[in-house]
Amino acid sequence: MGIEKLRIKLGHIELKTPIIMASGTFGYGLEKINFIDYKKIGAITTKTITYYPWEGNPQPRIYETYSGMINSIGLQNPGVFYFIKNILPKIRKKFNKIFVSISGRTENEFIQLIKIMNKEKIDALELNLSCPNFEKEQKMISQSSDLTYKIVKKIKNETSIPLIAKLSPNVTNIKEIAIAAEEAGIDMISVINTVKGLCVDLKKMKIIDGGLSGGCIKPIGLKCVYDIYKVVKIPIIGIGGIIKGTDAIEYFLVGASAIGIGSGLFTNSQIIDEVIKSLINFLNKTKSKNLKEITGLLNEKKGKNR
Amino acid sequence: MGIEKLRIKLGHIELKTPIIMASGTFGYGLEKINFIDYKKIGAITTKTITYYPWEGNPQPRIYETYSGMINSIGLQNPGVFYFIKNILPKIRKKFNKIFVSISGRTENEFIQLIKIMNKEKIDALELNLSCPNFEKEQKMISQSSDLTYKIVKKIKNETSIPLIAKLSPNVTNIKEIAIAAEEAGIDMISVINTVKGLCVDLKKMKIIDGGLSGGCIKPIGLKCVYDIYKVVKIPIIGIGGIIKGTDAIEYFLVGASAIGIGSGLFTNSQIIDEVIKSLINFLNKTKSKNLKEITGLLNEKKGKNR
Amino acid sequence: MNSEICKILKNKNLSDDFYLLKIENNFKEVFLPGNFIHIKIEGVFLRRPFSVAIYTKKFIGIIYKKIGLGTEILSKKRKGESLNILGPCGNSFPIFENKKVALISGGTGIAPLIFLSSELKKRKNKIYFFYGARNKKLIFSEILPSGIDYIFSTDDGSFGQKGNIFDIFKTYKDDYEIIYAAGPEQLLKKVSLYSSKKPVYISLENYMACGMGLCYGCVVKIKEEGDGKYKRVCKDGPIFEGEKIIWE
Amino acid sequence: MNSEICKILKNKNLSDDFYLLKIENNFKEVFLPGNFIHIKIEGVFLRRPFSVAIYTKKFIGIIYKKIGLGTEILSKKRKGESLNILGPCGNSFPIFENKKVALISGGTGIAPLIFLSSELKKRKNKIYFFYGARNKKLIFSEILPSGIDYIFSTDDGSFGQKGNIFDIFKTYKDDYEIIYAAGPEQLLKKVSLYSSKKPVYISLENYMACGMGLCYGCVVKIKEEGDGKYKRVCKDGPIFEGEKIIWE
Ligand SMILES: Cc1cc2nc3c(=O)[nH]c(=O)nc-3n(C[C@H](O)[C@H](O)[C@H](O)COP(=O)(O)OP(=O)(O)OC[C@H]3O[C@@H](n4cnc5c(N)ncnc54)[C@H](O)[C@@H]3O)c2cc1C
Ligand SMILES: Cc1cc2nc3c(=O)[nH]c(=O)nc-3n(C[C@H](O)[C@H](O)[C@H](O)COP(=O)(O)OP(=O)(O)OC[C@H]3O[C@@H](n4cnc5c(N)ncnc54)[C@H](O)[C@@H]3O)c2cc1C
Ligand SMILES: Cc1cc2nc3c(=O)[nH]c(=O)nc-3n(C[C@H](O)[C@H](O)[C@H](O)COP(=O)(O)O)c2cc1C
Ligand SMILES: Cc1cc2nc3c(=O)[nH]c(=O)nc-3n(C[C@H](O)[C@H](O)[C@H](O)COP(=O)(O)O)c2cc1C
Ligand code: FES
Ligand code: FES
Repeated sequence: MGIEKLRIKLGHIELKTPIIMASGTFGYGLEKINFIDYKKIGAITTKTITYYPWEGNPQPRIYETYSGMINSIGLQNPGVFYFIKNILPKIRKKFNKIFVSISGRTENEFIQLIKIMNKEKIDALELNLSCPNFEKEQKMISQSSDLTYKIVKKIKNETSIPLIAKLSPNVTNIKEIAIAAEEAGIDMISVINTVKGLCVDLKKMKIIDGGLSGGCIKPIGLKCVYDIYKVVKIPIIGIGGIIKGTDAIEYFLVGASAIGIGSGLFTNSQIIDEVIKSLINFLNKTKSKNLKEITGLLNEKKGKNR
Repeated sequence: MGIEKLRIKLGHIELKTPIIMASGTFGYGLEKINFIDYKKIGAITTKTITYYPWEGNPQPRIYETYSGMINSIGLQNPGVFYFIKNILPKIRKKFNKIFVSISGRTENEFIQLIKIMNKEKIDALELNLSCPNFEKEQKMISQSSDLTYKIVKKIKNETSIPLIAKLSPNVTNIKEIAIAAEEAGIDMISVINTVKGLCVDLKKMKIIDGGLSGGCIKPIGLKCVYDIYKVVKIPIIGIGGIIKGTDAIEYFLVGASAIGIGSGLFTNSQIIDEVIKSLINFLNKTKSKNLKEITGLLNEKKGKNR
Repeated sequence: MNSEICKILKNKNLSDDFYLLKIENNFKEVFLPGNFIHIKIEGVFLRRPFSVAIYTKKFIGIIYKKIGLGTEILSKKRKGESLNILGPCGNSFPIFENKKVALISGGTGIAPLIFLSSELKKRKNKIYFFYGARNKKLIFSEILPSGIDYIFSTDDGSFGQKGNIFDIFKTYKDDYEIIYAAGPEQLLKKVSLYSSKKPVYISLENYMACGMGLCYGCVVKIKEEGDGKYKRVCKDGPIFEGEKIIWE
Repeated sequence: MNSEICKILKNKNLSDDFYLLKIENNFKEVFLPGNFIHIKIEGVFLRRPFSVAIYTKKFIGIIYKKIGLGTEILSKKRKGESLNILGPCGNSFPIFENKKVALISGGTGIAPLIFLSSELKKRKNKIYFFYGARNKKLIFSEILPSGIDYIFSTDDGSFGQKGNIFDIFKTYKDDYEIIYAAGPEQLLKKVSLYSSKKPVYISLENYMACGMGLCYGCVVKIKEEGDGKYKRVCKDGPIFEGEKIIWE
């Protein structure tokens, strides 16, 4: 089939395929879904885990938009202790590679989480730096290059687990944030988290203020990967609006080393198979040996040593 | 018909309808389009005019996305002198209210433009503050609250024509920018300009790096209007992804006093009629006397004195 | 749960804005009353959930109401076209034997209760089916199982008794051992708050994104220790015990 | 230009991925050869432009090739369904009388040249119609006007001469007074650069957004004083004099 061509390395992590299930859109991967071929999934990213259990936001939590959706789930999760005891062992049985997404409202919460996770065998920690009101700041960590640098640096000192910084697109200059994360020692970047958006439910006369995802945000995700690729050396996981097989190719061409599937699975149950097929076809058509060869192909930076 | 209910006032400017044709998506309004009822248009905003003639960007300039499009037209225009001599008189014959969009690469260019426009009878000047590399900065004016304040203030001192600041959504915190513009004396705000986005044309193996518009960005536009409404007193013109009649209602409910139609006209030739119809229906259904009554209805700020 | 491409066998207007859609049953899995299917309709982003109303080895039938863009596009699909469908989704109604039960449906709530009633009948339950609709045209007698006692009500009195089905239900002697209800949230809330002495099972209809228990978008607050807990309607539901719901 | 809802009268596969679409002509405006229509296809955001191939008071016909999502959706539309259409769009081919003219078409370029040839015929021009296609199946002889000299070529030699239509054209004695061409950009470029002694009119196919001259998305660079100037293909074109184009 050629699927072996799709093996990739993200730093020292070897993945059988470049498909990573994005945080929050695949739960903990434990639902019984017969139409998914789990062998085709390179890694799962868990729903974001916090130190304390979080209840999440009240209804309404979702609303449809043109080619996408808004969600305001909030970080509903049972807390790290429950997660480690009752959920993580089950994930291990089902997935080859596990990325655990974590978030904290304070630096201290992050450090506590890291210390706990240090004792677990997992493949990477994804830092969800898009928690709205970090400490007393009226912004997310990833909305400030100083905060990003500071938090990543602190965490890096506490752990040897590979770290991924998940960035928000809601910034004036995403390059600055990516550079700050890289300088602080992050191992990988994943972009994008959802885009700030709002919907009006005219029937119920309610607003849903949350994060936009789905096909509609693909051009925003591609632009972020494209910009970040120019300024960092570490691998980029491209996420946002991959709803068809060929969408994944586009992310590689502008600079991604792997891709994340989020709400694409909600609208297209065949998305994983389609991505695998499209990537293999593209490699064959362009006579490329592996995905690394096409990463950044349409980015002016390609060619310069990485 | 009830269309007289749709009269609005933007500061001192009275418009017969709240529909404003957005800059760059209606040219100079001079094409012969029989299916548009020009009486239903409240005002036209011209394609952005610069001091010198601008050639615009090379092809490819447009590409379709999920529920939207990317454009990288650049500010192709014949320059202000040609505009005033050959185009403005024709626009006057066709439109009741004329908003002229202007932009400059330097403060000086802006001031020169204002001085020239001061001699013309127009209803408002829209400052397109989304020109990419302003002076030596690597950003747009509207990506910095300092720059926004400074430029708006300078311009305000030079003219008595009502001023609109057209803001970019590509910022960490749109509220700061809106506040800066208001403090500097701007009369109105229009949001949003296009969202930074990128497309890959897999057939031609080319990228199109530009601005995203269309239905896909509606939640982003609504969110910006919603946020800005909370912090300013001046009227907001809501723009972004209005492709159906009911989309316009949503903008009013979160805080807009008028709305702009951009690429919606490309996909839906009936959009102007639909907006008029939807607004009248909504006013009737909710027993509202005019649009002012529904502006901000779903925004917590509504009720507080404006 | 699986994802199958199913041919449309029938898509007919029942009356007003109500439709009956029959699709090939290509699923290996068995469906139970209360389960729903999650339909991909090209032209809208998210799938649309519909309760299974009729279920045989050969086909699956749903009854849907045209209320927005998705159902409008669906209503234009013709026999022979195909749909991508996820199913079976969600949990199912608990079913007992030899009981006296009441079924209360309003509007599209009729759909899951038709499937339920035919299963209840097989288990020798004595069924009182309270069926409320706007008017006579929305009483779809041709698809109702036989051998069941129906009590009809319409808003305009054009068929059965005039009035709201819950009000009618209350005028009957209440010696049912179990109550099942489906339909508008207001109806479900009233039925749930009505009696705490006997079990009430209701079918909830929250907005859904994944429909597979992955996203936590469709949750409802359920009574538990503390403030209660959000449960997923698509996975832990859509069938819940009425008294456990924390109504907003 | 107007916007009309037009019923589909016919939408048939001609062969391979080529289709003929006939719609009611509900336009008050008159269409000229070279004009295009801008079709709204539900499911894609932007309209799709197609040259008018056949034009009568009753109907308008286009010939289209299925190449992507838009044309795929279009190909599934059936007789009786309706489409929202803008037209007439763009300028038209200049038409003279009593001339000896060559028409050169490759691929879908056949469409505008069919309409053009029937008008040229009325004005008593002597027409040499060079018609290139991939293979025999893509020579749609049933819709070609009669009374015109055709020179066919196919890539595989299955009909007419074997080879590229432009190469075939060059082997003929060139005493045409005017040349018209439509089809792939490479063909148009070659024809345009071929001769500067006689007028060459070509039909360009740039990506379009508005199709009404509003957005400046579809521009092509035209020779003028200085560096040249961007002109709108949808409004100032799609027909241009070949020698004026600055090819990229
Ligand atoms: C478990 C379950 C079973 C259902 N069974 C039936 C049934 O048997 N028959 C029937 O007619 N309807 C049923 N519904 C409701 C049905 O899913 C909605 O009417 C339908 O999704 C509306 O789609 P639309 O595009 O036409 O409406 P729109 O209002 O345009 O849809 C906009 C968005 O709102 C959501 N939405 C709107 N109304 C509802 C609703 N009442 N419940 C959930 N989501 C909604 C849509 O999914 C979509 O995301 C059921 C819903 C659920 C959750
Ligand atoms: C003035 C004019 C006349 C045309 N006449 C014909 C005709 O008679 N017959 C015919 O088959 N085709 C014609 N075309 C090309 C036709 O418009 C495209 O093939 C069609 O838009 C492709 O749509 P799609 O969704 O199937 O392809 P996709 O590739 O999926 O479309 C993606 C985007 O690219 C654009 N696009 C893709 N290819 C072209 C192209 N070659 N030209 C312009 N835009 C393109 C689409 O409009 C869309 O915005 C004409 C184009 C123009 C500009
Ligand atoms: C319902 C939902 C829940 C999400 N939850 C999380 C989360 O807990 N942590 C996180 O980092 N991202 C979360 N995301 C963001 C996704 O991981 C992804 O970055 C985003 O949806 C864009 O990708 P998409 O367009 O493919 O969905 C969530 C997205 C959705 C739609
Ligand atoms: C083709 C095109 C050209 C545009 N040109 C300008 C411009 O010259 N000046 C400006 O301020 N905005 C310009 N815009 C932005 C629009 O005015 C509008 O803010 C944006 O498209 C969002 O609205 P929409 O989604 O309704 O199109 C342009 C948009 C498009 C699509
Ligand atoms: S809809 Fe995703 S968990 Fe229920
Ligand atoms: S497509 Fe808009 S100007 Fe031609």
